[in-house]
Amino acid sequence: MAEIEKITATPETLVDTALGLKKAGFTFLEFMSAVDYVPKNKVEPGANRIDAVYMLWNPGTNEQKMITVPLPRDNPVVPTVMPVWEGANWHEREAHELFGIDIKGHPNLSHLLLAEGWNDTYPLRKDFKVEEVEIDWNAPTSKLAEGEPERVYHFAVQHPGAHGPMGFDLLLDGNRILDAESRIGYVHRTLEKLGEQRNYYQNILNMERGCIMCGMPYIEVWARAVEELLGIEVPEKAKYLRLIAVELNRLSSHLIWMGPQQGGDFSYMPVAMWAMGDREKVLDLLEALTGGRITFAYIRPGGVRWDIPERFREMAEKNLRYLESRIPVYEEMMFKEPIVKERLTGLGKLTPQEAIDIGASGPVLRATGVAHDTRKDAHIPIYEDLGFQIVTQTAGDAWARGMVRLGEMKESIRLILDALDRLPPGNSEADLFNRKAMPWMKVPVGETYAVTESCRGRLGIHLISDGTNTPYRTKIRGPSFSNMYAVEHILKKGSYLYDIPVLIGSMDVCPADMDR
Amino acid sequence: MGLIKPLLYTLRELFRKPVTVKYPYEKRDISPRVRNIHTLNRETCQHCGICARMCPNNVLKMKDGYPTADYSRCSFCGICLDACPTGSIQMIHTQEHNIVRAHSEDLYMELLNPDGTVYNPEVASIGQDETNEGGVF
Amino acid sequence: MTHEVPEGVNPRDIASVLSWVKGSSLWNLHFCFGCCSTEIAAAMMPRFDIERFGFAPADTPRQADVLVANGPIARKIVPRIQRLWAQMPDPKYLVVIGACPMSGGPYQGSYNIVTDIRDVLDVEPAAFIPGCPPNPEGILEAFIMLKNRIKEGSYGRN
Amino acid sequence: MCVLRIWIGDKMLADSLLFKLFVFPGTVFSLVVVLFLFWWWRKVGAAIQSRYGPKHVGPAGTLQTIADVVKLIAKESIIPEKASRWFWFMPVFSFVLSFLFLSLIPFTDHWVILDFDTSLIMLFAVMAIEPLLIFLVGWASYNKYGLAGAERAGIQMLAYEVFLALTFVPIIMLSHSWSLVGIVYAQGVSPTWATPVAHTFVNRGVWFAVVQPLALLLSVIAVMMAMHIKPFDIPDAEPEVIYGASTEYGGPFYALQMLSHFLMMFLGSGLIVSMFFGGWEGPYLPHVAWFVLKTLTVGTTIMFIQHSMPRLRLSHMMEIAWKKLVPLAFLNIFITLIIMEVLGWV
Repeated sequence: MAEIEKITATPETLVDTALGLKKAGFTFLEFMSAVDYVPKNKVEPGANRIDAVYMLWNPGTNEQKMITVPLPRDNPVVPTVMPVWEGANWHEREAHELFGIDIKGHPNLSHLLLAEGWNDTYPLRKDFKVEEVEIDWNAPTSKLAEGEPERVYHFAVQHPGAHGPMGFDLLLDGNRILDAESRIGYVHRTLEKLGEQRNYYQNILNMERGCIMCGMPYIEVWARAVEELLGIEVPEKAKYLRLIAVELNRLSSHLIWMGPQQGGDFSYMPVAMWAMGDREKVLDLLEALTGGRITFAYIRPGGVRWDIPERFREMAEKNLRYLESRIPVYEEMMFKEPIVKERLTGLGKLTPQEAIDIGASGPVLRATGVAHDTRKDAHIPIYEDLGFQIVTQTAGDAWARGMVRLGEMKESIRLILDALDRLPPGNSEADLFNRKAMPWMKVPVGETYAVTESCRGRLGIHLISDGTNTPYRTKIRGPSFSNMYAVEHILKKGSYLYDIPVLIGSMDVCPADMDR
Repeated sequence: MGLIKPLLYTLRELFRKPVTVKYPYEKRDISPRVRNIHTLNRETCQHCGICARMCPNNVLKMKDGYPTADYSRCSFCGICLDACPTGSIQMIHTQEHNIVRAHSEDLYMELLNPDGTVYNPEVASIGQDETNEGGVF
Repeated sequence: MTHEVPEGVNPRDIASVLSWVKGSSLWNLHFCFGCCSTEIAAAMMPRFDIERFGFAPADTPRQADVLVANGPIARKIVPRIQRLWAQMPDPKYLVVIGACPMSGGPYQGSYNIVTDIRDVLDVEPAAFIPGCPPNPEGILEAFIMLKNRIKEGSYGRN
Repeated sequence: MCVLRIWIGDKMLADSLLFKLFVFPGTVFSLVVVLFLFWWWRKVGAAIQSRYGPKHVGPAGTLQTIADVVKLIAKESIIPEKASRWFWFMPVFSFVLSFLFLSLIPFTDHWVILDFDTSLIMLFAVMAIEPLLIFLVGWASYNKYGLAGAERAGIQMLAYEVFLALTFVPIIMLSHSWSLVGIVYAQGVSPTWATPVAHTFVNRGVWFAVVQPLALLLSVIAVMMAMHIKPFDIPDAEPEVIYGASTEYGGPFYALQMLSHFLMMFLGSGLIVSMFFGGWEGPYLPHVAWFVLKTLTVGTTIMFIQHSMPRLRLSHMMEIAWKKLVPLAFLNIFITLIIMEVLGWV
């Protein structure tokens, strides 16, 4: 991967530049964030500014462009780009609270990831000190709850239908939703800051915990970003093993989605339980390959940790063929069952235009008929060799999203078995440098953006290295962040209380992935 | 018809044997790659402390020249294994080594011997049953 | 013999019966805030099925007996944990699963993580099970340890 | 005025009202049945989900539900500060009400606590009060989700109440009786007791399950709706309104609600058995045993459906009830009328 193409703008020209780029085909805003350069930094010594960063993607040509807006550190102000890309909303709120960038014209700049009463300290700035943080615990939970807290329904945190510690503050009229505001950030573990505190090798640990249900794509994209900066090529076999590991993890994640998440939304216990039971077959494979069930520490920069175990091929054949035979059962039980079908069809409809504007990706985007899968678009190794097919649906509703995931499961099973058949001989790790020196490796100054398709959508890591053994800045684009915004977008269009769990479930939002 | 077919599937399931592994009474096969507790070969250990420095969670601390582990912090990632220059530190899994403790102080312990027995500075090793002290079974 | 004979339970001694009963019917609060919650889900589901011992999920704190601390404690979630704990009726128990609630686990050193659940709740947990996340067998063992401690009377108010 | 007569035997204690109220089929027996049903419910669910369910507490887990109930009763009972002072009263009242339901179900024509000519009407009345009580339970708890669940219970009552009544009309037409005992007699079941109540009925000599399959289907649906059984457990849908009306209720209150829920489930099955499966009729075994066996079979079927179905959406449930089930119930009445006319069964 080459250098990222950068376009410099000023706060005054930002919106025009953005509009121009959008007309030129850069319709997808991956993230908006910032990089803090303090004078003693080693990337650009002496620089004293904050760069607001807008990462754009052209779905047509698969080009990547980045708008940087240099701002003074003491009073950074940029205008909002929400009129251009609606999905910029939450990214700008995040940049506001983490970097202290003031967004002019933004409708709601209350805290998103941090606690509601967090004072004016900006954690991702380089001169941030934890001791200065003070939190006002009596702050209202959301802007909605400011006026009449008695009227607000808190569909959040512990609510069994909220799929984890996240949710909404709702204004209801009977079962009809008048207004909704998301409450997220309950598992904000500050992976971006931790990434800057630990060295490249230690980061294997926390990068993998980016998503609780599919950590493997996270660590795969992290390893690839580091390798790009180091300029090393991993052996062919390692690429195959990475693919196997990632796709196994995708299977297990989609099975969780099928079972306790989407099935659990209707208390559809047979599906929920069977899916978790079948997931164990996948976890057995993952355990044999990596030694972990949820977190693996398997992929590391330079290759993978272990070669394939003995008799793995037979075990995979047996377990995955069984899983393949179960997929028609799930199709019958989930997607042809009239009650479920009635609940899913037409729910949370997104048009392709809306989905791209919001920045929704993954099965959510593909369900609207847009055939974009980063595995194919970004030429992730091996996928094209194995004849990877993008699964799409056209309806754009919850049912279509489910069918996309079901199709992806079939595709994953095929990919894993094909990859195992064609597994090349050789090393599973690059022997370009001393393996034992890896923990202390220094990475040359540079900047890269690596993307992959996690189970939930387009996952990217923007990595800036300053020549030491710790990254200068790691920005993670968690796909659930934008997908959750899509949920709020749909709820605001008018929805019902009983649709919320199904809607969150159909977006497959992972709170850990969202909060990072 | 769509309503009936799921009922047939569930009816079929009703007469099948559950997939449950009755855990404390029977145990499933666990892959040898599972990492559940550290072992340390004290003969080859060079007392360099690299494992302790490299550990992202500050689990390992050097005591009398050997690393000791505070399992309340451990993520079982195995970075210490990669960092060890001599390969003295390893992680194993046996069913008996599921660490469950009633008190957090008990989580701070010496690394096991390579054969999975408890390390004791005075005696070379004690019997297997002692490893379960504080555990359930 | 796979069913638990209520050992040490004397039918004439109400207290021993009660402690056996409390240990045999532990409902944990359905409250997920970390990776370990997926393993708790796995422990409830067919392969491990902790309902065999009477451990079941409860969806509201009013009906729950056990709070399972299963994830990193971000500052934003602290008041919610305290509130949920206060909403649970006595006797209530705390089980700590995974590295995060004991020490911050992989996130120690972060600006948003409280490193010890005991700073938040002021309760001594009944069982600690390290792991990131621990496997479902470990979670089951933690519950059985809690059960045994309640039976012995070495934990919790009876 | 209704003819309310209670039979009191001359000698046996078992014949006295007190025995019937407190031992069989009253409190003691129903508690045992409820505890068994709760355990059985969990076992059936677990079997469908390919796991064991309660297993290690007592032989095959049979002590599990006893442990659960005793634990719940032993727990602290929290009454929220802002809750109504009737907070504790509602679950107790709904538990007592389910015993009123119990007293109307004929285990045999001897083992029935209340028997009179129009007991079916009283039964409808009791079934109509139950959701109102759930509404009050939710209202008393001063919880937003409790109120949302209560609201849903009210909405659901609107959905099922009409076609529940319509479903039973053909049975009443066929049997010419408004009494449950009379309906059982009308299915060709011979009286086991010299009945002091002059039951009017026409003996058709056949179980109504055979002649009225559509009514059987509809009444099973209606009973499931009335008892809030999945797919109709919309008032206490966990992912949507937590536990609905009982969100704030824990400890002993929740134990009472749980018990009354399973008791109602048992009685609902009993109602279907009396209406369609010839009540206590059966060879070899005692009549009461037949009734309980049949009821448990119907109950197990309901449990099976409950465990293998997803939950309906609220609006979808209303749609099904009013656009499909009510017309079907009317259709059934007309078909029955025509058939009765043709066969000269009037």
